[in-house]
Amino acid sequence: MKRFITRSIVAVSALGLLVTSLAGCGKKNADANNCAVVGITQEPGIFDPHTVVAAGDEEIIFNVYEGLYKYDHEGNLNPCLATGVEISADASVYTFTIRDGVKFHDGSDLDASDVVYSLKRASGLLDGQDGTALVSELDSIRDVTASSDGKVVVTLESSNSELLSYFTTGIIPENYDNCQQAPVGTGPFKFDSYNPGQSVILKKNENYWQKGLPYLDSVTFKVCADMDAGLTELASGSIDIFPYLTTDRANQLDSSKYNILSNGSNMVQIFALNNSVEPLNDVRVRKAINYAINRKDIISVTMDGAGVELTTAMSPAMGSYYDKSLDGTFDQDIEKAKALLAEAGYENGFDISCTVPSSYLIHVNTAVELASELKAVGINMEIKQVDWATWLDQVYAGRQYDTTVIALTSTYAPYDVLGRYKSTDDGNFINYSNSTVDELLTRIPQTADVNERTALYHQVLGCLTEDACSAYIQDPTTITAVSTRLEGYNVYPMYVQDMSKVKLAGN
Amino acid sequence: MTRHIHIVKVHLLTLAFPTGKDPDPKPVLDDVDFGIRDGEILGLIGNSGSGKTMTSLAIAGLLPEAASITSGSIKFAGKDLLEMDPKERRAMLGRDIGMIFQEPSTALDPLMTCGKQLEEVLTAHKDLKMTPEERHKAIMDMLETVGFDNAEELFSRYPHQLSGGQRQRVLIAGAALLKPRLLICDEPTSSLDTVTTVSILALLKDLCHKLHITILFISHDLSAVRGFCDRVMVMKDGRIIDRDTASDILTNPRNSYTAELLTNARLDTRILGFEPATVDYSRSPVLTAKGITAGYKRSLFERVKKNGGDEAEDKNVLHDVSLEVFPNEILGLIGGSGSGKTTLIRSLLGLLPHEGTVNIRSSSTGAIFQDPVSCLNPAHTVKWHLTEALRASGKKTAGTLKERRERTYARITGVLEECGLGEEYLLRRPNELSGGQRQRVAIAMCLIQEPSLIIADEPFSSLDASSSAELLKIMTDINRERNTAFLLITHNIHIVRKIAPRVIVMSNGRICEEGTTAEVLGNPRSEAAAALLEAERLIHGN
Amino acid sequence: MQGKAGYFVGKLIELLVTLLLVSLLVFAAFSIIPGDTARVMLGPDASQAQVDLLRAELGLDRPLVIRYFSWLFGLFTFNPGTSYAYNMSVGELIAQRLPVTIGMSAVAMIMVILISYPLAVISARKPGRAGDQICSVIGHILFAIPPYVASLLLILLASSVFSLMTAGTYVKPSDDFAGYIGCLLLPSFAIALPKIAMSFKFLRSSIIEQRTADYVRTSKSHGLSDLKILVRHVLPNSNVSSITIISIILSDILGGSLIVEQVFNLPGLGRLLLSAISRRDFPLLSGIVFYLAFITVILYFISDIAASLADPRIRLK
Amino acid sequence: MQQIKRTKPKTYRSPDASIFYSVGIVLLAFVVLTFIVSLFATPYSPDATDAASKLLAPCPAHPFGTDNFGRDVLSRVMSASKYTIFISVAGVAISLILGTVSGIPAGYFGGLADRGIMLLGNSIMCFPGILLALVAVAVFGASVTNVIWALGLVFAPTFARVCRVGTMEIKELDYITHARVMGVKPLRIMTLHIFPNLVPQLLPATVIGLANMTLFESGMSYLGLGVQPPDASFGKMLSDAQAYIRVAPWLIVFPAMMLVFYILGLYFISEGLRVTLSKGGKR
Repeated sequence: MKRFITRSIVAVSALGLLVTSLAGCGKKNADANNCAVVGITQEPGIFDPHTVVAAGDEEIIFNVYEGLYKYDHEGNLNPCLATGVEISADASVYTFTIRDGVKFHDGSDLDASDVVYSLKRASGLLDGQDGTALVSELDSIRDVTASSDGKVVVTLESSNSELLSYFTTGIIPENYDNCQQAPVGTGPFKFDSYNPGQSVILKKNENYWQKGLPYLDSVTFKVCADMDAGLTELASGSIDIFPYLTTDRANQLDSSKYNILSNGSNMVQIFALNNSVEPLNDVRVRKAINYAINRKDIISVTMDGAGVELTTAMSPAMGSYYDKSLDGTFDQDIEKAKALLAEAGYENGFDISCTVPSSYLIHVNTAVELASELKAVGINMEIKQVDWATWLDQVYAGRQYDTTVIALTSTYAPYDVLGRYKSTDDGNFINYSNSTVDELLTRIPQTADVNERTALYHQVLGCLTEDACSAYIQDPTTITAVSTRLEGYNVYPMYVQDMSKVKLAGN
Repeated sequence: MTRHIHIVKVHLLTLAFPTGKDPDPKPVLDDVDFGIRDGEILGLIGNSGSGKTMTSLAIAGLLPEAASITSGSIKFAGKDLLEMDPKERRAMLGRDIGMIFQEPSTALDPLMTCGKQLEEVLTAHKDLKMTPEERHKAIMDMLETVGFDNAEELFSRYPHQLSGGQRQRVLIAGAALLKPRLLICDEPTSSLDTVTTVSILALLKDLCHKLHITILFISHDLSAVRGFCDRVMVMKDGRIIDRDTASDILTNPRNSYTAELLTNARLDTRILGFEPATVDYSRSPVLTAKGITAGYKRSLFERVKKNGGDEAEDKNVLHDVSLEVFPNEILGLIGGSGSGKTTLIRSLLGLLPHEGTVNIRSSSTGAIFQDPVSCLNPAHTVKWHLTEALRASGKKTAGTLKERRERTYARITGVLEECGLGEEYLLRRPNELSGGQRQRVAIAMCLIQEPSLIIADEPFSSLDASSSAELLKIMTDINRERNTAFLLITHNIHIVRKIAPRVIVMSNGRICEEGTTAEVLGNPRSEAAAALLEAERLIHGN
Repeated sequence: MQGKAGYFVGKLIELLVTLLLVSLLVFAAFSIIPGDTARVMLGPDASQAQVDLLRAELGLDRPLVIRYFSWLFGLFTFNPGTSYAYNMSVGELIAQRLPVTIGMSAVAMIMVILISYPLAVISARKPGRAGDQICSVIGHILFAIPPYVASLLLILLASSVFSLMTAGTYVKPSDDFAGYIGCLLLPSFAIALPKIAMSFKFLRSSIIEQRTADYVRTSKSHGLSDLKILVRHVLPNSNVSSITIISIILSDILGGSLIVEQVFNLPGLGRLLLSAISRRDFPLLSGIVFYLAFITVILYFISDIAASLADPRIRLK
Repeated sequence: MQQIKRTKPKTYRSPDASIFYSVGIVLLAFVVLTFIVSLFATPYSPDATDAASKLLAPCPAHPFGTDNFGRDVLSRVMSASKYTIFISVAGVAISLILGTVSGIPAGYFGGLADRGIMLLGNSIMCFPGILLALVAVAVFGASVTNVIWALGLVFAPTFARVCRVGTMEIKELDYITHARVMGVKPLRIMTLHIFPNLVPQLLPATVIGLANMTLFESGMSYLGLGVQPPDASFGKMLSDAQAYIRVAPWLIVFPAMMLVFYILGLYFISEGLRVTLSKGGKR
């Protein structure tokens, strides 16, 4: 019995410990002074600014590396490490003036040779590289040289008026090749440490060229398994900033502790229709699908209304490149959808499948709502969840699917958004093929005049809509919860977290 | 302290198991009234359910929680036990009242050495205030008293390393350690073989005389009390219906129930009429076994584990055994436990790998085993068993399905009747049959295969006398009418004497004596045979 | 002594073969499921050329069989390989996550024992009484609640009722050991709940069964008190029969921790495992699976040994 | 002269099997009835979304409320019972078949075959179920079938163990020896002589298996590997509902209630079976 009594005592004291330590738990991160914790849902992995492709990596290193130009949170492309650029009339030579007084994290000064090295590395022109550009968009660079007056001259293979937005590529010190392990840039924060699966910690860059910035001493990017895990962490106060929430989840948060920011994400959520499979190869069927769906309901169900309806391949956040005249083309019209289906010979509907990546709840939910809506016109859609790797392999790279739901991300470059609709593009996973569009997309980079280019973009968008190449659904609003203890956080319409202007509230 | 003639006085004791549904059930003990005299051995006899165990538990104070004593009193040395504080009563256990039970195999904690368990008897009674050395000495003395030469070694042994008889001795040592005035023995010998039974009874008697311990001896077998008890009481349905001195009851029962118990106990009176077939020893034998040597083959794993264990394991091994069974013959095979009888049977039946040759003339050999509980498959009906046996014999008959079915049915009912069971048993399952009936079905299963030889391994050992008698009758009938030979393994010498013309005695894995029954049992040459006969004589008084 | 050694060697060989078989199964599974490591690492926006470059860099262009054998070879030289996705040694990655998984399992196991054992003893002393019945029914209900639902309810309860915050706060044991245990308590409790029910049920019936054993009657007749019989005979005997169930519970807990850490957002092996699967990181995945299998097999191994130590019959049977 | 003395009045006996059965059957009947009704009709279509009426609290029109798609939770619970029951029953059937087919010969023949089968079983038990589910998805395609196969495979070793141990005990009994002496072939011994006697041990294991499968399936759903949307199982509904635990608790309450009823019902019945069988064994 003695043993039993001992055990009971241990049990009781363990319970006591439970309560006391639970009380202790909550305090841990809240009093961290002049630091911020950002929740991220994608595991970072690559810190080399030139090999980085995954959006999840970019959102962190945005604070570490800087390019010659840099976007701000309103989508404006501003000079950064360059003070300006001169573009030749045929848009084949770019000449950058380099900013003075910029120091790398390792203490060295930025000069033209660093820029030349970085750009060459990114475009695959260094000795020992096989010519494949690390940043594929910079493939068209023929040479990078430093001029005698400290300027950097970039010569292109052919004229390309759309290239400036890719000079946001990070600049690293000359001959530095260890960016993956020890990133060195010029950004407001220095790379400190990376715990795989847990966190990335950045420290303040004391010598940042923009005086007074940044405010915070350190920033921790903490990996959360998914949105709901992040939500729980938010609720428990262990993270300060968490982007990519949905409205209904954001609404569960205590409004005295968190400000909810929302902003267009410049993403394009697409109900992708594989243009090369029966019966989706019939434009009437694709149009019927476009008419059958109710984008407003989908946004209501998946984002709790926080999204912008899309009828075409571009978000209205793209400003003038976006063609407003296409708005409302595909407002829900069940009768029209049925008529189109009947015309195509499918008056009794048909069966298709929708392969969605299970890790993205919003896409899975969209598919569920789509399936329910399509049933009304007789289309039976079966949902197949696959994991992300399978999706990439089978759907994106293999193009073995009927339909899928995914969001296409992009920078502010309109060519980025529309380039994939070229029939030969790697990213053309919907197998769209239209010779007019191909031709237009070849012409655009050679066109120097902005207005002319805009017109051409509008033409492309028109073709895409005319062909109903897929069903575009929404530009989901990015909803970010920011602790009320912080201020100055700006939501970018891109997949980045700019921490440089964030500071403690009241300071 | 005043001496009481009666050390225990049970006065009009009534005991029942009331439940929520039935608050006033039929009593299990009904006005039981008796006394145990100081220094005597009192036998308490009755069939299972007669209330003899409840009586003993009531005296010891170990009744199940659901039991409720509704009236009466129990006095021990003048003190009313039922008035006592439970703590006080518990203190009496082990010190004033000792108890031993039926099943020695499970009565010791398997995780504790014998010595530790004996020591607990001493440590449980805190007022003894013995030093560890004193305790050790007391235990050693008692172990020697109960007949262990190697007391030191036994002290550190675990129960599973001991034989049944040794365990019972350890238990007796535990019960007698504090020299209690009363020792309650609840069927202490019923799971032991005759030779061991005799020695245990001798030990108990010895304790009674040497240590002046009064014994309440409980048994279902009247013959076991012969020459052991001073007085005997017979219980039935919770009442004591007869009481007398042992010799009077055994020789001259006054009560009809007692008389019936007595007849049951004496199997021999019933089997007198059973005549086995005459045997022609010139015919070629149905079974010839030559030079059988066998042991339990162990896997590498077990062998590895066994290293460093005890060597006694190698006992169950056969050494060069040869035997023949002739047609029509009932061959008796006797031997003490561990003599290798069962190993021999398993080798003969081809169930064990062995050296030597076994030659069985007929294709089918029937077998009946000891345990009536597991001899039939509990999942199936009698009919299924017989059909399965018929099917396994491989004897196919022609005809349509219906004809064959009818023929099968006829054969099944035929053999069943031969074994004394009617058609109504066909659809019963084993748990609806008594032990004797199950053994009969097992025989029927053999018969349906029309074997020339049936090997019966201790078929009577778990049956009561009347069932055994019926089974024997069936066996002799089969032997006569079907000319089926039997190889009958048993430890019951009575049966062998009555029905087997020839007998083989086994000991330590060898055949130590072989010959006609009259010769071997009349004038045993081997030690083993002599020991068996002596034990038999002591218990059954032949 | 030689016998014991042989026994261990036999068990050890069995263990190794099991582990080999497990790694082979993982390998087979990997060759079946679609997905390209390099593509997952680079995301959809990478060009095929970039993907091919990375594939060559990681050695993914070699046939799977060769990759498996080189991995296996590495294992024999105590080098479990380098993770593709994290570009770190697998051993290091696992070591980082171990404190969570092992700690959570250990705390959960302690909870199971500390809670179920006394309850079972109390329940079994008076089987059928109201207290026992209530315990049994609650046990059954606990059994019926999936651990992740329990986790959610616990989080909700902790945050709303007691206004304690727990989820996601992970403290390294090297920083603050009490804090480390503290942040593991709630998730451990969520895993432990159904196992408490299971172990309670088993222990209770085992104790009840042992209490009716013949040797208990013998001990009673020797004058031992109920308590002494319980402590010296009944509990040791029911412990022996519980060893197997305890090892099963332990491996269940290990498995359960993989899901629960997801809900509580703790950096344990489960998330690493999921991430290894979703990133098609073969060295990492096989490393983790191998490791978990190793622990499981070792657990069974230890329970075998423990059983043979606790029960003298097993040694000689 | 003597007062009537009662030693500890006690009226309790170990609970009757019938109590377990009646509680178990009532609970299970509730779930099964829901399932049967759902085969013919549900108040609403369980998959029909309605953005206008999402996340409604329980009300007369939607007694169990609606979910984030505006789907009727009652209808979904009803149709979920179908998948839950189907998956658990089919999964148990598969593991039962695999378990007996491997476990009985392993126990009966022993030796190398036994070693091999047990080794494979242990390996499967060490193998992460999630990975197995992924493989099943890859091999069989995303459907309920793959869930069932994965579950069947994951749980087969448990049954194999029960069968193996049971067979090892039974094969030593006289009636099996007798059958061998009679010349019955091993296959027949295993199927007709041994298997029926394993049923008492397999029954409770099967019932517990049903419950465990339900739990495991919900765990798989939680990781997106179980039932595919828009179909639902109790487990999937629970995992979907967790995001709304603060705003729409009814999403978690009703499926959880059904799940608990189902599992509790199964447990009570298995408990009843255990009592019945253990009594039958003693007779």
